[in-house]
Amino acid sequence: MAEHDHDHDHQHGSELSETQLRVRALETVLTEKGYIDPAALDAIIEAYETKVGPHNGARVVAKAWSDPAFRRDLLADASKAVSALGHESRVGDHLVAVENTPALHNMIVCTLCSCYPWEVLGLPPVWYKSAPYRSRAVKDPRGVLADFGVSLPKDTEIRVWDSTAETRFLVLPMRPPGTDGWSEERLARLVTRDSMIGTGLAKRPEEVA
Amino acid sequence: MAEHDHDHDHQHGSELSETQLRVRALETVLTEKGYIDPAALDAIIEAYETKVGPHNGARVVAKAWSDPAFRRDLLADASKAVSALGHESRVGDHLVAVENTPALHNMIVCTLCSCYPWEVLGLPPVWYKSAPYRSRAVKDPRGVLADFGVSLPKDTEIRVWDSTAETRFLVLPMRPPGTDGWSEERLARLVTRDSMIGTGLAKRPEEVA
Amino acid sequence: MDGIHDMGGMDGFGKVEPEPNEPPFHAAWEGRVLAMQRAMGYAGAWQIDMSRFAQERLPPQVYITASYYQRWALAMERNLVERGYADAEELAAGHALRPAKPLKRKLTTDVVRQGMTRGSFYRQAQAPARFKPGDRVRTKNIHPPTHTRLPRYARGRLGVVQLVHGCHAFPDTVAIDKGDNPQWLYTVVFEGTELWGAEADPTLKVSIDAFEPYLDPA
Amino acid sequence: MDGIHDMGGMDGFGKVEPEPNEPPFHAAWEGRVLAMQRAMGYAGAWQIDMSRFAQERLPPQVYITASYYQRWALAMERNLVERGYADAEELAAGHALRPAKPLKRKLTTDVVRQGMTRGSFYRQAQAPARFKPGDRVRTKNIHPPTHTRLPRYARGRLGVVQLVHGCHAFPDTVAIDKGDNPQWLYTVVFEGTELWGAEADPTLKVSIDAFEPYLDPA
Repeated sequence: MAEHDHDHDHQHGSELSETQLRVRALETVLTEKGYIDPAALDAIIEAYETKVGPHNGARVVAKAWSDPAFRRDLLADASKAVSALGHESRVGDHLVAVENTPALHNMIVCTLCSCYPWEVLGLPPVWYKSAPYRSRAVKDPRGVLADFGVSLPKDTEIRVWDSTAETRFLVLPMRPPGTDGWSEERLARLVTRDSMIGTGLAKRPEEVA
Repeated sequence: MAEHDHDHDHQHGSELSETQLRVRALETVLTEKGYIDPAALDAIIEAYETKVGPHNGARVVAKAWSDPAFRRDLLADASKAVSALGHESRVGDHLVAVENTPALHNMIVCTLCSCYPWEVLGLPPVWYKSAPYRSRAVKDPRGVLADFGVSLPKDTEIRVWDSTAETRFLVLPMRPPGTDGWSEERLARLVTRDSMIGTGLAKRPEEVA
Repeated sequence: MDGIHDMGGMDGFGKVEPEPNEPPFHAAWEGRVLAMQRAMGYAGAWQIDMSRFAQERLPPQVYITASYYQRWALAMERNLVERGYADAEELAAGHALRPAKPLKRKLTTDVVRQGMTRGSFYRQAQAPARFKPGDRVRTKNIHPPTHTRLPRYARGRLGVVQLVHGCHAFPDTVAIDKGDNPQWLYTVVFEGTELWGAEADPTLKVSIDAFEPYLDPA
Repeated sequence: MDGIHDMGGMDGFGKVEPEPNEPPFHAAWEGRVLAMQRAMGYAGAWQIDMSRFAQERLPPQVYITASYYQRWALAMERNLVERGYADAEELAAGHALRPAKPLKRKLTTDVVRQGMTRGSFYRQAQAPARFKPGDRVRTKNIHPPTHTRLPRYARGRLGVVQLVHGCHAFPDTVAIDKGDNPQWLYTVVFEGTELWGAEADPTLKVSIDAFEPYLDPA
């Protein structure tokens, strides 16, 4: 009856070995049935561990910061613009990029499950999938931002996009000042995962040395 | 991760000994602080185990079935009418009696916690306090009735009273046919707790032999 | 607050399961919890809405996996600590380690034996009632982060006043130590279809008891 | 269904806790679950909304205490059993005990290495779009007992169409094996005060992606 014993999201002890056994049983059944090939599972896991991650999105953002025509294309049709870049993990049909400005801050959530733009950001972090984020983002986004140490001007409009369909959203954060003339590669190092979800801002130049 | 391991309402094993220890610690602290007298706790428990129960409400219902003037008074001001009976556990100011008819069936719930007319019905049963009842009664009362084996005519109006304040509701069930001339004492044996909550009907004469 | 306690209309909890010949308590500690709660209420340690609010603030995972009396016990611990009647160290030790905070009275066996009457929630009206039976009202769409007795499923809904229950202490302020703030209380009836949409059971009507600040004329 | 999964606006879950340098997976089994889900989707065993609906039907106590990948695993077991790809006995035994049910294809390493593209949800429109950007709409107050993507907090609310995303497979029917039933999809924007009442953050706007059957003109 302890109040705080129930947060399994961060619990990796004995219960997980039960889960581990159960998942192993599941995989064995599916393999023996001929539904899946364990080697293909390995390849998927490898892709998410090594290829598909926020660096993909960061590259898109850095290009949008550097190339006005690409920025325009991205905001007009992100699926098309990003596909044209020839990404590792191809994006599907339903990517939408939304742009932060001094007057408007965008934040992405999926209250009903945990929809996330995997193709450009990789796997969602645990907090994105957690009940605190899913429940609060649409009601108290400034409180959520405070949990990330981010404080925005009182009069900035906060726009929360609840991903309730198959559309996926990518936030185009504001380009930090003091980055004139930077290459796309260098700019990409300023682009954090959280800045593309809207729970953070792009790094300042001094933060990346 | 078993799907059905989490229903603690019906779990009375080892976890309860932890709770038992914790509750004992609580009582010791409150007693040592001088806030409570354990003997008074014993007396409260004794009262709920022996004196205050649905037989109190059954007596009220049986009287309303037998005595038209009392029925009128009860429906006009249940607090006053029941207090005048000189009950074991006195009723407070906020009791309301609602009458079932062939056209209207009343059901009582408290969706926000588990408010219940303790003075006339005793302690609420576990199901009344359970999430299934609290969640479904206001939306699918006929489905709830089905769980109790009760089926009402398709055109009966179902009125669910959600006890969201300190008002407490007592359902006056319909008097079963075939009970003409019965004494109040005999009638009271037909009045079940559930019939006064609205999840049941009064018993038929043949059910009490 | 829009907590897990506000479960009216939620799907997925399964069937209602009555227990034949259910005993008053399923374990001795349940009775102790109930009786302690009664005794502390009699002593004036806190009011019922403070106890409800303490339950509502339990982590949702705890709220829906704990039993009813477990929730009461957890809420009591919270109120004891938050209101300075005991501290976490004492609860962990199972002994008083510090002087008591004075309470206005103490429940005795004699008082219990005389029959405990439920307290009255009537309060002196500060203004005439704004609504009368038959009036059409719309509940407000409010989402206070604190205790309220207007359930989510009945917010922003059109209903009709059926009963006027007099003027009562207002749970929304009582629960946060802002006083009785007396308010008129009404039974307001809604069509099932107003609450649950066109597919709802057409024979269903649901009422809540709504304090006047929850209501707008409609 | 009005399940615990529909948690937008619920209070009480506490702070968001980012984990510095979070790894892709916290245990090897998480990756296996993710990959199995992908492989079974590729094989055509079920569609994503069937998987979501299976999660939503988990007991609420399980839903909010299980981790994300635990929920996926539990939902996968449900879909396997309900759709006849495996039975409970096989899952318990950890071995196939009966012949397989045919699937349309099997995910191979080569396919993965070529880069898996996310499937398209565009479908042929059955009618012209009813709304255009700038149109005022009111979401319906619907409470289907089955899967829907209209969250509770955004039902019966006044909003404005911002984007038209084309015509998409309709999750409400897909999830219950009633087909794609293509519907126009819109981003609809609401003022925070429309959703959360007068006390809401005045700088807040929230949008959902709403299928046409969720919307009425306003």
